[in-house]
Amino acid sequence: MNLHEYQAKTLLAGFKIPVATGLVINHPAQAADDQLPFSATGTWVIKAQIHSGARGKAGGVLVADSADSVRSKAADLLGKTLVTHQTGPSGLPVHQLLIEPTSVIARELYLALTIDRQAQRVVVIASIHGGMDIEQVAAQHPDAILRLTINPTVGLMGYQARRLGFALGLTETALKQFPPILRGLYDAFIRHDADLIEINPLAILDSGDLLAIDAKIALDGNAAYRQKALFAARDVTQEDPTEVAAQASGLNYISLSGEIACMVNGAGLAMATMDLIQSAGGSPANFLDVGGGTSTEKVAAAFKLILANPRVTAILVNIFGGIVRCDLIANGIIAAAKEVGLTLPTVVRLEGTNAAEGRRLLAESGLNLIAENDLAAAAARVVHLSQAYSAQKSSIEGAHS
Amino acid sequence: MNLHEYQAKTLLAGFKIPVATGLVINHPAQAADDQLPFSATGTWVIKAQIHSGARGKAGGVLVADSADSVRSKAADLLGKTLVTHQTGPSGLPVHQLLIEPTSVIARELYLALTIDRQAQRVVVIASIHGGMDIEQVAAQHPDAILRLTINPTVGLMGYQARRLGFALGLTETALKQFPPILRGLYDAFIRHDADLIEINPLAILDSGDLLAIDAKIALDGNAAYRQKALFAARDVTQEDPTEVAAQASGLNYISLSGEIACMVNGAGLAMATMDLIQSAGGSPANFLDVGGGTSTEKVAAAFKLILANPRVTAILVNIFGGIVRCDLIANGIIAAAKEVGLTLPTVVRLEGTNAAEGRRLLAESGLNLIAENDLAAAAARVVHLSQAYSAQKSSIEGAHS
Amino acid sequence: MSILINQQTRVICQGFTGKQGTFHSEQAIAYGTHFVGGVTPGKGGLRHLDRPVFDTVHDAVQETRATASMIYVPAAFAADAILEAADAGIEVIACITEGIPVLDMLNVKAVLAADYPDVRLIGPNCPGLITPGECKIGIMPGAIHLPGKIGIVSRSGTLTYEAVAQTTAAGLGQSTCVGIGGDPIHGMDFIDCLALFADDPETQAVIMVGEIGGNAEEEAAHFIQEQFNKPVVAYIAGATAPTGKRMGHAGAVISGGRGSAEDKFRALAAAGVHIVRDPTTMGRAMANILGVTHV
Amino acid sequence: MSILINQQTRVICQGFTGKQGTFHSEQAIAYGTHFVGGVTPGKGGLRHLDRPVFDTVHDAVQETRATASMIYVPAAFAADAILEAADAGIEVIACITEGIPVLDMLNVKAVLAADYPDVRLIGPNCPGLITPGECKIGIMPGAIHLPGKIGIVSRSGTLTYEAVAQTTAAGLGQSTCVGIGGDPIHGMDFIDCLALFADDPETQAVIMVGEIGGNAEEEAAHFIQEQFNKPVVAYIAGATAPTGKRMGHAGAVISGGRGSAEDKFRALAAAGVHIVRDPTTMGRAMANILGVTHV
Repeated sequence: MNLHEYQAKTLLAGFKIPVATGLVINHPAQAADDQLPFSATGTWVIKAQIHSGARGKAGGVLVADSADSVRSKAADLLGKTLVTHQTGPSGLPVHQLLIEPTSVIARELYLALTIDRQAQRVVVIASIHGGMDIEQVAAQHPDAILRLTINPTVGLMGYQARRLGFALGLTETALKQFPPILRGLYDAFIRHDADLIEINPLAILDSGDLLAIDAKIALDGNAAYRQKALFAARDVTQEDPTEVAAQASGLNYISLSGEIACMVNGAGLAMATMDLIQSAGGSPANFLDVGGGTSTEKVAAAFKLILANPRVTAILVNIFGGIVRCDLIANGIIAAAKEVGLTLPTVVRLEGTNAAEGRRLLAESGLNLIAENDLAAAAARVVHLSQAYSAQKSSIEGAHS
Repeated sequence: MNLHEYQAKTLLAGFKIPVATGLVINHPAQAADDQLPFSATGTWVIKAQIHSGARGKAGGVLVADSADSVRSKAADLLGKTLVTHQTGPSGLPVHQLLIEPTSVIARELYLALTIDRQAQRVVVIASIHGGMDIEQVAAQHPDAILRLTINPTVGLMGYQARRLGFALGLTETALKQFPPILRGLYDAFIRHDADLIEINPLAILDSGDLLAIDAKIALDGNAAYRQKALFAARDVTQEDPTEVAAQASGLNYISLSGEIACMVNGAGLAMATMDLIQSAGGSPANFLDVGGGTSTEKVAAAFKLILANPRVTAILVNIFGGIVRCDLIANGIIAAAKEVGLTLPTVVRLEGTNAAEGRRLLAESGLNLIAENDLAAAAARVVHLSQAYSAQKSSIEGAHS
Repeated sequence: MSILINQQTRVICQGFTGKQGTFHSEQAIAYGTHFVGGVTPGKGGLRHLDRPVFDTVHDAVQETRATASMIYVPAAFAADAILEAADAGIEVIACITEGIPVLDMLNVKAVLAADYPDVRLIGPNCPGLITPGECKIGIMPGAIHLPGKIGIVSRSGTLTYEAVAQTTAAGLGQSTCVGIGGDPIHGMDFIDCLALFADDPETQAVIMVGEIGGNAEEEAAHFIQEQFNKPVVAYIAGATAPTGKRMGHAGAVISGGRGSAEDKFRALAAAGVHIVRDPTTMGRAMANILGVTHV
Repeated sequence: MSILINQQTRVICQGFTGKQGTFHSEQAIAYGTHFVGGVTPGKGGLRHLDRPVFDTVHDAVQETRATASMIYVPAAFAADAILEAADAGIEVIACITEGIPVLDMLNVKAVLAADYPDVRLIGPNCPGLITPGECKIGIMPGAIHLPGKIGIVSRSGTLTYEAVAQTTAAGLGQSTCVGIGGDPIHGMDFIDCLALFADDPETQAVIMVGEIGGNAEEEAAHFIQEQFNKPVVAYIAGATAPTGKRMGHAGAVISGGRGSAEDKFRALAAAGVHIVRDPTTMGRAMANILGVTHV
C-alpha cells in the first residue's frame, strides 16, 4: 500500500527526518493566511497528493509567491485528474494538496531503502543524481548508484552511514546530519514494515542543512495486521476501483487493456492463461486469481468484476481442480453465471478430479458456457468467440448507426 | 554493578514484569499506616536491601502481621550488618528496607538470563526448583535446569517461551502470562546491558498468577557510558571501600585475606604474581592491577591502598616494563614511596627496557626498596621478608604486652 | 529414489488441529504419507486424526522422530513456527502459509543461515512438495501424480499441477515436485532443487516453472550452464504482465525494467535449457527430448 | 613462516590520529611493520606519521591494499570499527580497545559469522599480535621478541611478555605471538590459533597462557588431545583467585564453581600438555622439552 507524500512525511518526522512544515488542504479556503506555514523565501510549493511520481511534468506541482496565489492555484489543482507515465491513461484524481514553503537548494541527492531479494536484506540505494527517477539514473549513470545492504542483527551501522555520507560528497553540517537521518529511515522501514522508502530528492540546502523535499513510502500488505493505523489511512481514490472491489471480495484482480477476460485459480496459472490468450491472437482484459476456494460467492463476485469492464467480449475460466472436485466447481460456476445473468461467450476449462462430470454439467446448464478440457484449445476457442462476438457487435452497432 | 532488589523490581516493572507493590524505607517512621502497601493476606515481608542473596538465613527477611510490627521489625533491621555466605565475614550494612505484602505461593520457579560465553548468546536458565541457589540446583538436580540461547537477530521467539512454559509445568493463567514476562526480561536485559537478571523465585500464586518475589540485576560495567541513570544509582555502601577507592583512582583492586601485598601491571600478571607468592609459601593480601600507564600518581594511590590494610607485612611490586622504560618506572616508584612514607619491606621486580638502570635507581634511593630482576627470586624474597617482619613485629608486640 | 522426502520420511503438521491443517493432514494420510502426528500448543496429549498432538515441535520430534513438517499456522505466527521446527531438528520444513510479512522472512532466513544451515525450508506461500506414491507434504492434489522420472520445481502452485498433469499424461511421471513459493524471500530456490535433482539417479530431467520478478531464473540459468547435466524444460509465466504490478504473488512484479519473462527466457535458452512459451506443452516437450513416444 | 601476519602484511590503524593510535603506529613503524596508512573519519586526505589518512577503511583498503588493521578507537565505537574493517575486506583485525560492552561483542560475533566468516578478529581488550622481526600489530614491546620457533597464545597481556622474555632468554624465539584478550566474548580463541600453529612449519611448539573463567582452556585441551601434534606448555593464572570476583579482566571470574585454574590444569595435563604452575618457568620447561641447552 502506498502512502501519500504528506502521510510519509508525517511518519518520517516521527523518526527525526527533516521535512518542511506543511499544510494539507482539500479546499482552497483552508490555505488561510494564518494557516500557511512560514516561508523564509516568500514562496510556497503546492503539491498534488496523488500516488504517482513525475507529478511536476503533469502540472501537479505549482509554485506561488503570495497567499492569494496559493489559494487560486490550489483551486485550479483540486479536483483535477493528473496523468503521468506511472498513472496509466486514466490518471489519478487530486483530492488533497500539500503546501510547503520553498527552500533554496544547493544540491539534490537520491536516497531510498527497499528489500534486496538476492541479498535477502534491506538495501540502501543512494545517488548524487537526485530529483530524477532512479531507473533513469541506472540507465544513464549506472556507476553513480551506491548500494549497501544491512545485516538485520545490528541494523544500520555507523560506518555504513559515514561511508555513504562521504561517497555522496557531504561535508560539515550535512555530513553530521546524514547518519541520524539514515538510521531514522532504517528504523522507520523496520518499525512500519515498509517495502520502499524513497526520499527523492534529499536536498542539501544553501544553509548546509539536509531536507527531505519529497517522500514516498510503500508498505508491505502482508503486514497490514500489525500496521493497522497506517493501513487505516489508505486512500482508495488513488487505486483502480475494480482492483479495490476485488480485494474486498478476496480476489486478486488487475485491469489490463485487452478484451478477453479470464478467471483462474492460482497466480501463476492466471499469468500463464493471459500468455496463452495472447499467443492465440487475443489480448487479456485482466489478471484475476480467484484463489484456492472457488466458492459460488467468489466466482459470482469475479464475474461481476469482469462484466463491469465494457471492453470484454469473451471470458475464459480456467480452473485446475486440485483437491476440490470439478463437478462441485462446475455447479458453482453455473450458479454464479445465473446469478449475474451471464450472456457473454464463456469458455470453461476444468481439469482435475471428476472433470468429465463437470463438463457435462456445464454443457447441460443451458447457459453460454463452453466446456473444454485442453487449455490450449480453450484459449483458441475463446479468442475465436471473442472475434465473432466483436464482429457481430460492430455489425449490430453499424446497423444502428 | 549490582542493583538492589527494589531497584531491579522498579526497572522490571517498566517491562511489565509482575512485581508486588513495595515501599522502600530507610527509617521505621516511613512505614506509616497510610504508606504501607495494601496486603490482602494481612501480613508484610520486610527485606533488607543488601547486595547478597541468602538474606533470609542471615535474618535479613522478616514477616510482620501489623503495621506496628512492621515498624518495630524495621527498626531492628535498619543499621544492622548482615553476614551471608556471599558477603564474606565483614558482612554488609542494611541502610534500606523493602516492604511488600506477602502472597500465597503455590509453587516457586527459578528464572534467569545471563551471557553464555560458549554459545556467545544470551541464555535463559530456568528450573522448577525455585527459591534455592541455582548452583545448589545444579549440584542436586542437574537435569532440572533448562537452558535456551537466544539468537540476537530475532531475540526471544514465541516458541522458546512456550516451550519453557510447558517444560516448567505451567498451565492456564501462568502459561499465558509467562511468554510476555520472558520477553520483558529479555528486552530489559538488552536495553539495559545486563550481565544477569535473576528472578528467584518466580512464584505461581494460589490465584494462578505469576509474581516475581525476588529480583537480582547485575549490569555490564563496560556499558556504564550508555546506562548512566542506572549507574548513577550505584550504592557503594554495599561494596568493599578499598575496591571503591581503587576504582576512583583507575586501579583494579580486590581484597584478599593474606599478608603480602602486590602491585602489578596487567591482570594476568597480577594473578600470576599472587600464585607465585602462594607457591613461595606466602599468602597474597590483594589483587592489584595498576594498568598500562604506571604514573607516579597511580603508583602512589596503589601504595596508599595497600598500606590501608593493617595485615600487610611486605609488598611485591612486579612491573613488566613493556614500552615504558624501567628507569622512568623506578623513578615513579621512588617518588610514590617517598610521598606515602613507605617503610614496609618492598621487593620491586622490574623487567623490560633499561631494567638495570631502574634497579640501580631503586638501590640508591635510600628507601626500603629491594630490586630483583628474576620474578621467582622476587617472590621468594618477599615471602622471606614478610616472615621476618611478622616475627619482628610479634616479638615487639610480645615485649610490649 | 527422489529428493528431500520419501516413504520413510516421518511427517508432522504444525497447526494440526486447525481447519487447513486438519484437511491437508487427512489428505496426506490418505495418500499414504508416513504421517506421525501434529502440533497445536495447548492441545498436547490429545489425539487428532488418530495421531498424537503435541504442545511443541520439540516434544513431537522427541516422541515421533519426525524429520519433516508442514506448516499451516496463520501468517502472524508462521516465522515462529518455521524457527521452532528448525530448532527442534526438523530437516525439511514446508511452510504453506501465505501472507507472511517480508521482514519476518528476512529474519527467518538470517537465523536459518546462522543456526540451522542444513535445514531445508520450502516456501512460504507454496503448495509444498511431493514424492509421488510415497510422501505428500502440502496442498497439491495427490491423484494427478505418477511415480516417475521428471523432477519439477516451480514458483507457482496451480502451474505446477499443469506440469504434473502433463508429465503424467505423457507417461513420464515425477520423481519429486517442489513448489518453492511465490514470495520474494523464501527458502529453497531453483538452484537448491536443481543441485538435489542432479544427484538423484531417479530424476532423468527437470521441468522448471518460473514467473516474472526477481532474478532467480537467471541465476538458475547460470547454474545449469555451469554444472547441471540433465535436460531441463522451462516455462516462465507472465510474458503479458505489465511493469510495476504485482501479479498475485508478492514476488511476481517487474520492477525497474528487470525481471521480465523475456529476460528469463533469454537467459535460460542461452544456458541450453529447452524453453517453452506455451504452458500446455511442457510435458510434450519433455517427452520429445527424452524420446518417449508413450502418448 | 609464521601465522596471520608477516613482513608482507600491509597494516593500517583505525583511530590513527588519536593519542593511542599515533603512539602505537609510531612503534609499529619503528619495528619495521609494513604500515601503509590509517583511518580517522573527517581527516581523509591528510598525512600523519608520513602515511596517508583516510575517512573510511574502504578507502584505505582501496588505496593501500591493506589486509590487517589495528583498532584504537574508544570502546563506544569499537564494534562499529571492527565491522567496518571486516566489510572493507580486512583479513586480520586486532582490536586493542578495552571496555567494549559485552552485548556489542555478541552482535559483532554474530555478524562476523554470518557475513565475514573468514575474517580473523583478535581481541578486543588484547595486546595484539606480533611476528618477531616482521610485523607488530599491537601494544607489546617489540624489543623483547626474537624471531624463532615458539608460537605463543595468551589471554593476558603482560603474561604474554613473560612468555616472550623467557623464550627469548632461552634462545628459542617466537614464530608468532597472539594475545587473544581477556574479555568473555572475543575473536580468535586458543583453538583457532592452535589450528594455525599446527600448519605453520616454523612453529615447533606452543606456549599457551590461560587464566580463570570460562572454559576455553578445557576446549583447547580437547582440541590438543584430538588433533594437535606439537608440544604445548601451558600456564593458567589465578590458582589463588577467589570465586565470584572479576580479576581485572571481565572474563576472569570463577562462577558457579566452574572455570577454576585447577580444572584447567587438570584438563590440559590429561590432554598431554606440559603444564607449569610457576609462570617463571614457561621458557625453561619449553627448552627442556625441545632438548635445547642454549641457556
